[in-house]
Amino acid sequence: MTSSAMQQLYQQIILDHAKSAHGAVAELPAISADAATTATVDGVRLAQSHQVNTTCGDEVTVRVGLTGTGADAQVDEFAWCGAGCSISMASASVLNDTVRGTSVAESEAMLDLFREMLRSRGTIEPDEEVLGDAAAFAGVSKYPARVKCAMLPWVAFEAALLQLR
Amino acid sequence: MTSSAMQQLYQQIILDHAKSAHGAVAELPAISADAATTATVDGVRLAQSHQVNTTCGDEVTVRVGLTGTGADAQVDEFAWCGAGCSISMASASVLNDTVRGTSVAESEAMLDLFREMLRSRGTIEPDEEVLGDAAAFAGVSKYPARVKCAMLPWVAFEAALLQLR
Amino acid sequence: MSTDEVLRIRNDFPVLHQLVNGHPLAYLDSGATSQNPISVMEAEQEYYEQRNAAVHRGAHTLAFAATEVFEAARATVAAFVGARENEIVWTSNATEGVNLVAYSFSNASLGLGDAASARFRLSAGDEIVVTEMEHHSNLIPWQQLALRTGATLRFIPVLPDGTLDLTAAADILNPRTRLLAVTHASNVVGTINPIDDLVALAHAVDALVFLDACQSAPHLALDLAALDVDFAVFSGHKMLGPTGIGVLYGKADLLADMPPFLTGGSMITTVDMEKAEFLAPPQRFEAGTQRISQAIALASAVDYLSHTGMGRIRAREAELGSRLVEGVSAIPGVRLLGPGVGVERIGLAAVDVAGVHAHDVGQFLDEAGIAVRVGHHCAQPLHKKLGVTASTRASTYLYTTDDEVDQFLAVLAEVAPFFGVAR
Amino acid sequence: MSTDEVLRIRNDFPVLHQLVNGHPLAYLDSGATSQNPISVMEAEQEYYEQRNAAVHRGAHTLAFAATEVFEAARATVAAFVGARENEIVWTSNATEGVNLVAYSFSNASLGLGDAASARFRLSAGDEIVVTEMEHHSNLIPWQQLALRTGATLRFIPVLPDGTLDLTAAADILNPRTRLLAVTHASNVVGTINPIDDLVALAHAVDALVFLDACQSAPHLALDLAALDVDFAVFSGHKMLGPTGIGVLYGKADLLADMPPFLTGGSMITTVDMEKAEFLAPPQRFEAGTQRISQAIALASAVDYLSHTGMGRIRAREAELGSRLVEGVSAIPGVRLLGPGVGVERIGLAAVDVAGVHAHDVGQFLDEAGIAVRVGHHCAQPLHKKLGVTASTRASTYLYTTDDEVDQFLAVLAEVAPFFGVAR
Ligand SMILES: Cc1ncc(COP(=O)(O)O)c(C=O)c1O
Ligand SMILES: Cc1ncc(COP(=O)(O)O)c(C=O)c1O
Repeated sequence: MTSSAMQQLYQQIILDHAKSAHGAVAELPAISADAATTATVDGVRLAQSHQVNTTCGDEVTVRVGLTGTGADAQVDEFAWCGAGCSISMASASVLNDTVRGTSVAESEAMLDLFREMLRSRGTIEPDEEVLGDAAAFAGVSKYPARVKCAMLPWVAFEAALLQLR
Repeated sequence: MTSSAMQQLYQQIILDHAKSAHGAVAELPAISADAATTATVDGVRLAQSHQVNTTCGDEVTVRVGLTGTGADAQVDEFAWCGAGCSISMASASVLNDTVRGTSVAESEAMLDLFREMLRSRGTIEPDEEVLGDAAAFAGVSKYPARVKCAMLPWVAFEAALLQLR
Repeated sequence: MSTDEVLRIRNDFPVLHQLVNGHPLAYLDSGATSQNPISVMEAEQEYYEQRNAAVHRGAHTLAFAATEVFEAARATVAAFVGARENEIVWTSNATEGVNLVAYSFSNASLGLGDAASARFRLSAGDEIVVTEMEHHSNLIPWQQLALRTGATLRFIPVLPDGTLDLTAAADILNPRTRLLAVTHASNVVGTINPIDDLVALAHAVDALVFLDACQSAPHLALDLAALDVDFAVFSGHKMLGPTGIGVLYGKADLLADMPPFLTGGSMITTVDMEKAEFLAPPQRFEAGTQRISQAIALASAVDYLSHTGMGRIRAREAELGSRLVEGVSAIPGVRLLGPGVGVERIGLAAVDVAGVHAHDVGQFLDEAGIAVRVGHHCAQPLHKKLGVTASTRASTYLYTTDDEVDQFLAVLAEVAPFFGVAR
Repeated sequence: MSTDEVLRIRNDFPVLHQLVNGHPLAYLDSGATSQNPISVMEAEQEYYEQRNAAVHRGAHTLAFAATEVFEAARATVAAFVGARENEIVWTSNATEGVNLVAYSFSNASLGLGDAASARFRLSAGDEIVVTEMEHHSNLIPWQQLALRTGATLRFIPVLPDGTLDLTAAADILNPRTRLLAVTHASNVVGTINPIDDLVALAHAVDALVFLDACQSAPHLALDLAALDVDFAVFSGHKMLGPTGIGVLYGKADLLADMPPFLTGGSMITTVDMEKAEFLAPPQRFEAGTQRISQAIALASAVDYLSHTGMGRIRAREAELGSRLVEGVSAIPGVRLLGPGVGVERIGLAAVDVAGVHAHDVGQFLDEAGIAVRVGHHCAQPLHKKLGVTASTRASTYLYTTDDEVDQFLAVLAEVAPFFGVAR
C-alpha cells in the first residue's frame, strides 16, 4: 500500500525536514502593536507575513530582516513559525536553509525556480545543483492540491520581501 | 382559434357578470381606523375581508352585514370591490346575487357546493337548480390554475363570516 | 441568424418540442425564465456522475477535481461579463445579490467589518437613488436598507413614454447620494437604459452604481468593466442556466472592504467562540456549501451563449423585438407599454388589451399553446405609473422563431373580439 | 440491511464506480457531501425537459405545472421531517437558513416588521446560547447577531469526552436566554445530542430552540414536531440531493410573526416606491426566483430515502459507526475524537494520528482511493477544545460497504509507520 507514488511525494528529505524544521521558532509576535508589518531594528529592515492555506488551515508566519538596499540587499535574518502538514513544514525548513544569507536577487531567483517546478505538473526535472534540498519537492508538482502547501512559506517570504521594496 | 374549450371556460354568463359586476362598489374603506375588521352599526354586525391572489395580483374585498345570530343569521348587507380577471370579477358578482338575503347556513352550504365543484377537476356535473349562475363556473374546474380566481371572492366572504362567529 | 440556425438551436432544447393544449408550445416567457440546452443538463449530470464533492475544503482527489471545475466556472462567467475572477460572487439568484450588498452596507452601518468598511456606512441624510422602472428585487432591498439605516430613498421618475427622466436624474443625484440602483434593460418596457450617462452622473457625485443586469446579461455582450458600474447582478436561470444560481459582480476594491453578509462555514480564516475572521472576497461572501453543480452548469450555459455569439443573439433579438412591437402596435385596442417602433429594445414587449384583464389574455393565449407572462412582472410601481395594474408580456430568446411571434400576434388579435370588447 | 442490498443501492450511484489513483474509490466523505442517485438526477432533468418555468407567477400551462411540482416537493420534504408545508422555507443551504433567522431577528430588533415582530427583538442583556460543538455555520451567524444587537453570546461547554456538559447547560440557560442554537448530531464526534433535555431546559426559560439538523436529517428519522424545536435547518446535498438547496423549518406561528430577511420579487403583496407589504410564510422568506429544480430533486432524494427506510438507514449506519470506532480504537497511535465504543453515534469518526498532520493522513488515504475529510471540519472551537487543530474524518452513508470501512482502517494503520512516527 505504501506505494512508490507516496514515496515520491514524501521523499525522505521532506520527512526529515518536517521533523527537524530548521529555523522554526515557537512564536513570532507581531512586529509592532499597530498591526504594521515592517520595522527597522539596529539597521536591519524587518518585515513579516502570515499566510494561511484556507483548504486545510495550515499557517506559516515568516519574518525576514534585510541589510542593504535594492537587489544587493542581503537576507540577514530569517525566522518562521507555523503549523501544518509535513510538506508545508518541510518547505519552510528548506526555505530557511536556502535563503538565509543570500542576496534578495538570489533568493527571488530561487523562488521563481521553485514555483516553476511546482507548477509544472511533473514536467520539469529539477536541477539539484541549483535547488538543493528544494529539489525534493519535485514530486509535489504532480499533486496540484499540495502545491499550495509547498508554496505557503515561500509566498509568505515573498510577501514579506515585497513590503521592504 | 376561439376553441370550444375557451367557450366552456368563459361561458357567456361569466362574461356578462364580469361586465356588469353586481354589487360592486368603487371602494370599501376599512371598517375601523384601528385595522379591526368587524363593527356593529345599527344592529347589523359588519365584517370585511381583503383577499389577494398572489399569482396575478387580483384583489377582492368583501363586506358582509349580518342580522340575527347563529345559523339563523341573515346576510343582510353585502358589498364588494375588486380588480381582477373576468373569472374573479364574475364570481364576485355571482356571489353577490347568491348570498344576499340568505341565511348564513344557506350561504355556507352554497359555498361548500361551489368549492367542491371547482375542486373536482371537471368530474362534478353542477346542479343548476341549486347553484344558479354559479353553475357556469363548472368549466373553471378543469383549469386548476384558475380555481383560485373563482374562489377569491368566496374565500373573502368565508373569512368575513368567520370573524362574526 | 438564419431560420435554419434558429431551428438547429431549437434542437438543443428538448422542452420546446411539446404540445400544449394540443398546439405546439410557443414559449414566449424567457424574460421570466429561459430554457436549458442539453449541454447544460449534461454538464451538471457529468459533475454528479464523476466528481461531486465538497469544494475548497476537501483534500481528496474528487474534492480537488470538484474545486477545479467550480473555480473554472467562475473564470468562465467572469470573462463573459468583463470581470476578474475575484469580482464574481455566487448567489442563489439576482435578488440575493442585491440583498447581499444591501445587508453588507447595513452591517457596515452598524460598525461591523474593519476600518475600511466605514466607507459603506449609511445614516440619516444619506440618499439611495433607484428608478421607478425597477423590478421589486432592485427596489425593496433598498427600501429596507433605508429603513435599517435612516437613509432616504429617492427615485428617478419614468416619463410617460416609459423611459427614464434623465433631466430629473441629474437633479436627484447629488453629493448626498451614496448609491444609484438601476436596471440595465427593463423587464417590462424592454428598453435599454443609458447606463453610461447614469454612471457619469453618479460617479460625478461619488455615488456607487448598482446595475441590475438580469435582462441584459442574457441578451447582449455585457462588459461590466467598460460600463464602469460598481456592482451588478444577474441570474443563471434567465441565460440558459439552471435555477438556484445567480451572480454578484463587485469591483475588487469594494468587495475587499465590505463586511460579510452570510456567515458560516468556508468563509473564515480563524474562529473561536467569541469571534471570527473572514477570508478575502469572493469566499468572504460565499458561506456554507456552495451551488457547485449550478455554477458549473451556468458556465456551460455561458459557453453555449459565447459559442453562438452574443452579438448575433443581440441582433436576432432586436429583430424579434421589432417584429413584436410592430405587430402589437397594429392591433386595435392593444396598447404597447413603453416606447414604440424604432426604439432599441431587447426581444420583449408588454401590452394592455383594453377592457380585458391580463390574466384572461394569458389564458386565451395559453389555450393556443402560447406561453406568456401576465401580471405586474414584479414591477408594480412602473405599471402604476403607466396607468395599468397588469400587462401581458411576450419575451423571446435565441430559440424563438418568427413564427412563434406571428402566432402570438394572431391570437392576441382575437382576444378583444372573443371577450366581446367593443373597439 | 444485507450486503446484497447495499450493493444494489450502490448501483444507483454512478459516481461510486470509479478508480481513484488506480484503486476503486472508497467514498467516506458523505458527512461533507453525499452522492446523488440516478433517480435524483433524472427528476431534475425531467423538470428541465418537460416543464421548466417560473413558479407562482406564471399563468400558462408550463408555469402551472412547475408550480405544482415545486409545491409538491415542499409537501414531500415537510412530511419527511414531521412538519407542515407552510413551515418549510427553501434556502440555498443550511448556512443560509441560520442566517435567515439571525437576520430576521436583527431586523425585528431594528423595529422592522409588524407589532408581532417585537417578540424577536434582542438588545443588551439578552443572551443567545450556543455550544462549543457547533459547526461554524451554527456559530458565526449568532456571533454576528450578538454584535448587531448588543446581545451576549454564551456557550455550553464540551466535556473532555466530547459530549455536551448538561449540568453547565442547566446553569447557562436562564430567563435572559432568548435562543439556544445546538446541533442534533455532531459532524466531528458523531454523537447525537440529548435534544429532548435541551428543549425542556430552554423552553422552561422561554427560550427558543434552533436545531442544526444537517447531520441528523440525512441519517435518522427526524420528527421536528415531536422534538418540539422551534427552528431547524438542513442541507439537500448531505441527503442525496443536489447542491444549492437547503431547508429552514420554523414553527408556523413563529414564521408568521417574523419580519422578512431577503426581499424582492415574489414575496410581496403590494409595493409602491416607498414601501412594500409582504406575503405570509413560507413565501415571505423566498425572495426572487426559487431553486425550483433543486427543490424537486431534493424531494426525489427524500423519496429515495423514505423508500429505503430511515429506520433501516439509521440501523445500518450505527453498524458502520461501531465498525469505524472499534477499528480506529484498535490502531496504536490513533486517537478517536469524542466518545468511544458503545456510545450511540452516526456513521462517522474523526481521528488524530499522533505525529502526522491530518493533511498528510488524507493524502496517504487518497493515494489508496479512500476519500476522507481532513482539517477542522468547520469546527475550530471544538478541535481546540479537544486539543487538536485538525483531524481526519471518515463518514458513511447508506451506500457504504463494510469493505470500505475495513480498507480505511487498514490503510490508516499504515500511516504512522510510513511517516516514521515512533509509537
Ligand atoms: C453540523 C453541520 N452544520 C452545518 C453545516 C453547514 O451546511 P451547509 O454547508 O450545507 O450550509 C454542516 C455541513 O457542512 C454540518 O455538518
Ligand atoms: C430586471 C429584473 N431584475 C431582477 C429580477 C430578479 O431575478 P431573480 O428572480 O432571478 O432573482 C428579474 C427577474 O425576475 C428581472 O427581470
